Amino acid sequence: MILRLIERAAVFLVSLAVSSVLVFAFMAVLPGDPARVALGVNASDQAVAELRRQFGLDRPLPTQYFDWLGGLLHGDLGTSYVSKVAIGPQVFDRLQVTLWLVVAGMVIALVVAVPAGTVMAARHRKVSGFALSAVSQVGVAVPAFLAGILLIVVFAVKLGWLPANGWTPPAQDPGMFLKQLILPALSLGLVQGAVLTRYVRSAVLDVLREDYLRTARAKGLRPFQALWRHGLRNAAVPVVTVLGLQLATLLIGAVVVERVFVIPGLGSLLLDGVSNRDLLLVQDVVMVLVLAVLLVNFIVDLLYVALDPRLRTAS
Amino acid sequence: MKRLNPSLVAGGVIVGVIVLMALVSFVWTPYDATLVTPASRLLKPSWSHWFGTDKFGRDVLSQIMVGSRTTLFVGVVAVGVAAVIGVPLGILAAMVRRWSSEVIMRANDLLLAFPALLLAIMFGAVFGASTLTAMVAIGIASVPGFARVIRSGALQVMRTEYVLAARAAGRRPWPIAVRHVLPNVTSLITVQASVSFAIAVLAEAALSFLGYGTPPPTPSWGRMLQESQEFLFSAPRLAIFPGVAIAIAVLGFNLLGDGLRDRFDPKLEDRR
Amino acid sequence: MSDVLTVRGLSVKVRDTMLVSDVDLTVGAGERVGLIGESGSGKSLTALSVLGLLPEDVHAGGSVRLDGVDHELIGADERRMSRIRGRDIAMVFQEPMTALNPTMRIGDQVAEAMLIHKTRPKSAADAAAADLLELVQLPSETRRAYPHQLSGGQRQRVVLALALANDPSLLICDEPTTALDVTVQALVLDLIVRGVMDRSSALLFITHDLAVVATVCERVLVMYGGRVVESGPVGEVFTRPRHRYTEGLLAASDLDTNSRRLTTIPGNVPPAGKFPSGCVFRTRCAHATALCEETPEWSGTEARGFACHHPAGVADV
Amino acid sequence: MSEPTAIQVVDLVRDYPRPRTSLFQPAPVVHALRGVSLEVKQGERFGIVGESGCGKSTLLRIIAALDRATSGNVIVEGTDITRLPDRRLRFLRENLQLVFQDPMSSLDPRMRVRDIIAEPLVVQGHPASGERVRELLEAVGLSADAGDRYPHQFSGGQRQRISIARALAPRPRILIADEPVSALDVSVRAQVLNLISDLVDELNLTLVFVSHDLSVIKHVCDRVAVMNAGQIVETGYTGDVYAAPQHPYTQRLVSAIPTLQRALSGATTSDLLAKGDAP
Amino acid sequence: AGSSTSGSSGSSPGGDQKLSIGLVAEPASLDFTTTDGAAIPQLLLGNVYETLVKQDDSGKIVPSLAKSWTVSADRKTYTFDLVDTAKFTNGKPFTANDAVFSINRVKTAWTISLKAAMDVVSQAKALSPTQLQVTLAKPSNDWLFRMTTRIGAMFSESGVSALATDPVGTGPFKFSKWNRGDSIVMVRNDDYWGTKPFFQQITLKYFKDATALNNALLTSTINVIGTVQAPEALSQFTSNTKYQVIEGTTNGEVLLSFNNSRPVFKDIRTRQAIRMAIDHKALLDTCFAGRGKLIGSMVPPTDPWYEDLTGIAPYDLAKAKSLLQASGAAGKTLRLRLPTLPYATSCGQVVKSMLEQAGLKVQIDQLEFPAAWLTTVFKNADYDMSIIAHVEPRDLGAVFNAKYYTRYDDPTLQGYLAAADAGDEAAQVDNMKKAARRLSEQAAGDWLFLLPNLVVADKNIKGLPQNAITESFDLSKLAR
Ligand SMILES: Nc1ncnc2c1ncn2[C@@H]1O[C@H](COP(=O)(O)OP(=O)(O)OP(=O)(O)O)[C@@H](O)[C@H]1O
Ligand SMILES: Nc1ncnc2c1ncn2[C@@H]1O[C@H](COP(=O)(O)OP(=O)(O)OP(=O)(O)O)[C@@H](O)[C@H]1O
Ligand SMILES: [Mg+2]
Ligand SMILES: [Mg+2]
Ligand code: NI
Repeated sequence: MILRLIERAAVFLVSLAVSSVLVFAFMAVLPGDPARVALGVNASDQAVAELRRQFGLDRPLPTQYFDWLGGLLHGDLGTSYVSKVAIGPQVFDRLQVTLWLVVAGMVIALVVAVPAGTVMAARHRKVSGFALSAVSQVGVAVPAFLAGILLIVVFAVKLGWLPANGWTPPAQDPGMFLKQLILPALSLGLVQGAVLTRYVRSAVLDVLREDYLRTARAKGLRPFQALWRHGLRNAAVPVVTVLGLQLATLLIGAVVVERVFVIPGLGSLLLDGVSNRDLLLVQDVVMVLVLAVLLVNFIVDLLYVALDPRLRTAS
Repeated sequence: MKRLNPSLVAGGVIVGVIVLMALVSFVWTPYDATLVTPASRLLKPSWSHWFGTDKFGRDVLSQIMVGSRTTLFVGVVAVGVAAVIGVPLGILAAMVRRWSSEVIMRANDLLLAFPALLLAIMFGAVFGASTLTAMVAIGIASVPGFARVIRSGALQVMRTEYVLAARAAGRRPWPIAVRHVLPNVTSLITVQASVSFAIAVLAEAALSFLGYGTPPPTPSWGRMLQESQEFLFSAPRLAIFPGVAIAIAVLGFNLLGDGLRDRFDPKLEDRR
Repeated sequence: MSDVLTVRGLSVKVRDTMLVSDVDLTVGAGERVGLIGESGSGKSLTALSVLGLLPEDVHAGGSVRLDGVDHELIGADERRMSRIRGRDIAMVFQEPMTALNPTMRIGDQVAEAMLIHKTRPKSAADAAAADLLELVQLPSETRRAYPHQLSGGQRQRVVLALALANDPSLLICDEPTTALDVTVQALVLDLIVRGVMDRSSALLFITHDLAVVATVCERVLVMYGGRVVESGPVGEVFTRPRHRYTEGLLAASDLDTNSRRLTTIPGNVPPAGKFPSGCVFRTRCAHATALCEETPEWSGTEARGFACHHPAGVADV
Repeated sequence: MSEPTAIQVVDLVRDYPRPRTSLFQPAPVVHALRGVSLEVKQGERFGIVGESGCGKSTLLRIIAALDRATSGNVIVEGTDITRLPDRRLRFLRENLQLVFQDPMSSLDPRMRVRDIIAEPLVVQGHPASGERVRELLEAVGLSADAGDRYPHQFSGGQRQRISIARALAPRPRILIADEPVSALDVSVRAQVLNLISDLVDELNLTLVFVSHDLSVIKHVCDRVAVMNAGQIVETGYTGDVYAAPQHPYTQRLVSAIPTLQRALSGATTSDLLAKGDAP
Repeated sequence: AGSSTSGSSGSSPGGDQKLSIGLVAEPASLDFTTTDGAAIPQLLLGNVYETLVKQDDSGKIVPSLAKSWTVSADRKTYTFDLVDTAKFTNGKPFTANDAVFSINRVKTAWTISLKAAMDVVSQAKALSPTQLQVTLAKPSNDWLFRMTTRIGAMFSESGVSALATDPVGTGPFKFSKWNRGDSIVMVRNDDYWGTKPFFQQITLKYFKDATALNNALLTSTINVIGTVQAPEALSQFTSNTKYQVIEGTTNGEVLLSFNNSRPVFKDIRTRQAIRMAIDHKALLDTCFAGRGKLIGSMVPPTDPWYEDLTGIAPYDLAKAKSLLQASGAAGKTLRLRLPTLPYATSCGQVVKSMLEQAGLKVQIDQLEFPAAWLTTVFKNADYDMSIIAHVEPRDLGAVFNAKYYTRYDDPTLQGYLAAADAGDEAAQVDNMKKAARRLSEQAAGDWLFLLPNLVVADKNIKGLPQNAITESFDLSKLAR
């Protein structure tokens, strides 16, 4: 088990290293000169060259890469070419915002998906199961931003129950924070929940077909009891995988919802960075996203071990 | 003994209608989908314009019809890219030695760290926003899914006795991959393809919304939805038609995928 | 001697396909009854109908009564059935590798059988589980193990322990040793027989292996195409078979013939729903005549009888 | 006994690596074969019996050059194939063919029966005439139109016939059968065993027949090797081994086999357990 | 936002009242000396930084930090009398030395292209702490005008160390807090030398999405929409008595630019045909909901030399067709490379459709704005046509010259412009009129329309600007 841990950790670190090279290389080929964008329309060529020197863009690429990497390792994400402020704190702030959103969305998704998926699977031949299934199919088909727009129209503009957009940090005004969190979290959570429901359903269906569930019922457990005591933990393994992948896509997928609800998250920072050609910022944000995704994968790997004793003993 | 599978039928019908719509739009649409006619802007649905017109006076129905081409194009490119890279990769990973397979799958997993939208935005920035670049990006992001599914399918095939028999008959690895492995993972490919198709359609809509998707004046459901935003209160139908079209298309491909999966699922098949 | 299990006119259908028809079956207290037949003959469905665990879509009709239970088992609701399952009727399935929950410790799975029916208090259940595992000759560490750490034979013994936990009045075993090696099979069979004899439980033993059924059981029913074609004491049925199918089966399994060629039953077992009308065996029977297009009546008693128009053992030239 | 040797196996060892459990110790191995030696004469019917996991299939795979030995040698008709590269195995592919256990997974479900049977011919560059395929189908007792159908349209026994037809296609001299009847029903088992027997006689084949069922081996084979945990513990004429097993393992094996005769004469389950040794 | 009863700063006009304004483009930095774009001066000019002179609502140049000024007879020397009560927010008083420092710093430390307007200054010196003298190398009417824009902003010598994050000026507001990606908070400068603003705190919230901006006002998250981006959605406010809608003019000429260095555009008939093929009224109706003003040249109505020139190239499809036939451009494909801006995307589609009816083929490319568009169209002039609003004031001369992306090389035009810059006021007006007319007649580009100044606010907000003709969004006059 320790070995598995070490192996996973090694894979994690190597992936991280390779990603950093990929990200850096990608940024290096991005057209559009950050210096020119920063200087604007009709800046002179000397001024641009001067600024490139200031940013260190005139150095050979490997030097730039290792400087950047060295900074990252010390937690120094550098200074933005455009806004000239330190990138680290900004990324950290935005990441927090996105994490709130994603985690809240994920919680909603789970709260929706686990019971709904289970019922759908257990009753998949019954009308109730079929109806739920149809609802979830439609849910999967709705883009998150469309759900967001609809929620705004109904709950904010027409009913006036909740704010249409905006963001308040929880420390500043917890009440406002919650109010503003509800709609975006719902629009992420309901759509993701619908997707997750399908996976929960198929995982539970698989489990329902397992022999050990028949054994459990032969012992005298009723179908739902058997599912609860013997099925869910086994069904959790494939669901956790999907959850990990979803969390990863949500980190960036939230950008659309951030746009609809005017939330200053990591995704909008990335979009701004791209359009301002704030290359270093973009590079840092992408790296942070990749780190987050890899971290989630790593945690999912560890969760498997917790869930499935077969992975625990090597023999 | 094969029962009619409702998902498969519903999915097939929806997808069929979309394909038909796209084909018809090549030869006929009620109006020229890109012709701006200021005189007839923002008309309500009527006999002459079934779905009404948009702010440019363009016929919404015609745009939806032509837009279905974009939707199919999007899916075909994304799924094509994903399948062309992912399928051989998956089969390769199943056939090579253990450590090389490990390396392939790790590299594949690494790609998972770059979600579709992120790749699309980055590609859009490098190569300019266009449907093609966006979809190549979505396709690349769908490679890991394909490779994983195909690999596990191919591994199962490689363990079967008919592969052993083929080897005993003297077949070399590559012919085995082509003659035995590939045909036996086609069901997996179809299922994965229709699911990826749905994902690509959604991604195109999201990208169009962010301004990284299909550029004008090519009609696209995603962009129609985005353009309709300022009319959300004055002419909500402009959002409803493309919104519903996207949802139905995604639904269709998802249903098709589900139906195909049920049909090919060996666990369900054993009650012949 | 009272009958523990009484099955009358049992039929099993999936949609419009008849899978099992008109099965009568009784098992007396302490009696060991075998059910044999080739793959697809409906043995498992018969057993599952008794337990009420048929797969979705598959429905049973007829009557199943259990001694000490005042209601019909067919069509009883889940609540009532779950009280009977595991306490009055226990079952051991064919596939030991998948019959246990992979994420739960062995000891807990065995103890659970008692906790569900509250036949032991929680404090005593663990100790009882240990005793049961000892009974099936597993070392005491097994309690803390997970299923994947055990071999197939060991797992099947765990399943047996679990089935015996509440001293059921009827134990059903569905091909419990088909997946096991002969040496392991010998041990498991012995444990089953000793388990039911110690508890004077009735045993319904399903297998397709004639020799096994002859070793384990006192009485045997032969199934073919979803019907019981012959029944009687083991010694009688296997020495003087009356139904032509039983006869053919005995001949085909006799590997001790001196000639290289074995006697065979021509043709294949048809798939479910494709059996001929009338005598289900007539398409493969050398003695079949036009008469066989009518369903043969049961001849003899329930304890010893057969359903064939041209039975073996009488002048049949 | 002056028949030439068809297959000779000398001190064959096969270790499979397992995933590492510790960074500091070498990866553990499964010893699937621990020094197996045997000799099969031409025209002989040779049985190998042993319980699940004892290494029977591994041994067959190495003999058929579908797997590589860790050490030891396999000599088929005088040629040491142990270290021959794949492309030099053509003679082996033509002379030695296999029949597998699982009638479900041994035929490619996406191929027509005709193509399945013709596959060895096509691969080995023989003209795969419809004539030959029909001939083979007939030889295994299937009608000629069976060639147009797909494997799932056949029953287990029929599929096993197709498997046999495929194995016979290149006119091999050695037929290796890995538990060909274990998955079949008794009545069908008899048909397939008869077929194999007939074909071996007719075509003068050398047969290597693997089974976990000693009764089947006893019926089919002249000589038998008893395997246990990667080793051969006893070899001899089947009648002798069955009647008077020498090795304790063989003794246990023989006594554990339930038979009708013994049962009808009153044997109980406890008689199946060989006295005196714990499992 | 609402008034509170706590009277902590009761002496100030509006107590501690707060206001929230929704805007579109968030600045990337607070330093407009090195970062281009309209967002920073919109926020800071006039609010945090002040200039010596400024434009009033009608476009006239009026005193600000300079109480008065005189111009020498040769029109080369300007003498400014400065106010003596102004103070920077870092506590330093504003003196003529600061003015000299600020003017010289434009030439030395600024990097944005607009700094070129200061090149004409040959010397700036402090005659006394309250008197400043600036000497120009040649007479220039434009220079004084440019002093009302960002390059005229007055900095403190000791306040330029962190321009990007900590601006120091003499204005009525102080920069307080920046929640990046969301909003910027300004607070009243209670030491301001002039009339103190009403609001104690004004938050500028930035919305990338026009619909979100509207929703924010509808749900009272903000009180004012500074610039309406989705004119179609205005109806929901005009029909609601809770809101006021202000419609005025700006300096933003939406220009359909031609790359005049391309062979097809060398022929004046092609250019004229394009202008005539476009039905400007219909275009404005379709892509900007009819809001905005039709102009026939590069001059907004608020400039003194404005004339209605829309009659020079009236919509005439038949004539356009025949002109295109004559010039041989008919059937050719032109690349219309649009920046990813909502109005450009909208209008581009209309332009394409109209030009195709006249017999041209138009291929639309979208280029990400700003980065890709700036490089491709603006810097490399790799385009045939493009659409962008030129929002700088009095930018006729800057836009139409051979070095600019329009590649419009016209000595006659340059002659008019030079004369206008050097002459007296009357000569300036006269020559500028000639220049504007020349542009229109030569069809150097097509002016699709003038962006309107569209402001929506809660009914009770006062002091909102009718026209947006300066670079700044003046917060100091706002009141409730
Ligand atoms: N859920 C089901 N739906 C349709 N047919 C079924 C279903 N379950 C079983 N059958 C069919 O019913 C017939 C009897 O099945 P059953 O499992 O009782 O056979 P069996 O005698 O136990 O065979 P085996 O020896 O293979 O276990 C078979 O032909 C089988 O295909
Ligand atoms: N590719 C492999 N990798 C690792 N271990 C293997 C591999 N193939 C076989 N083994 C192991 O080698 C041992 C012998 O396997 P083999 O398949 O030869 O047994 P067998 O006698 O044919 O069993 P069965 O009767 O179940 O077919 C087993 O313990 C098996 O787990
Ligand atoms: Mg069964
Ligand atoms: Mg084997
Ligand atoms: Ni008969």
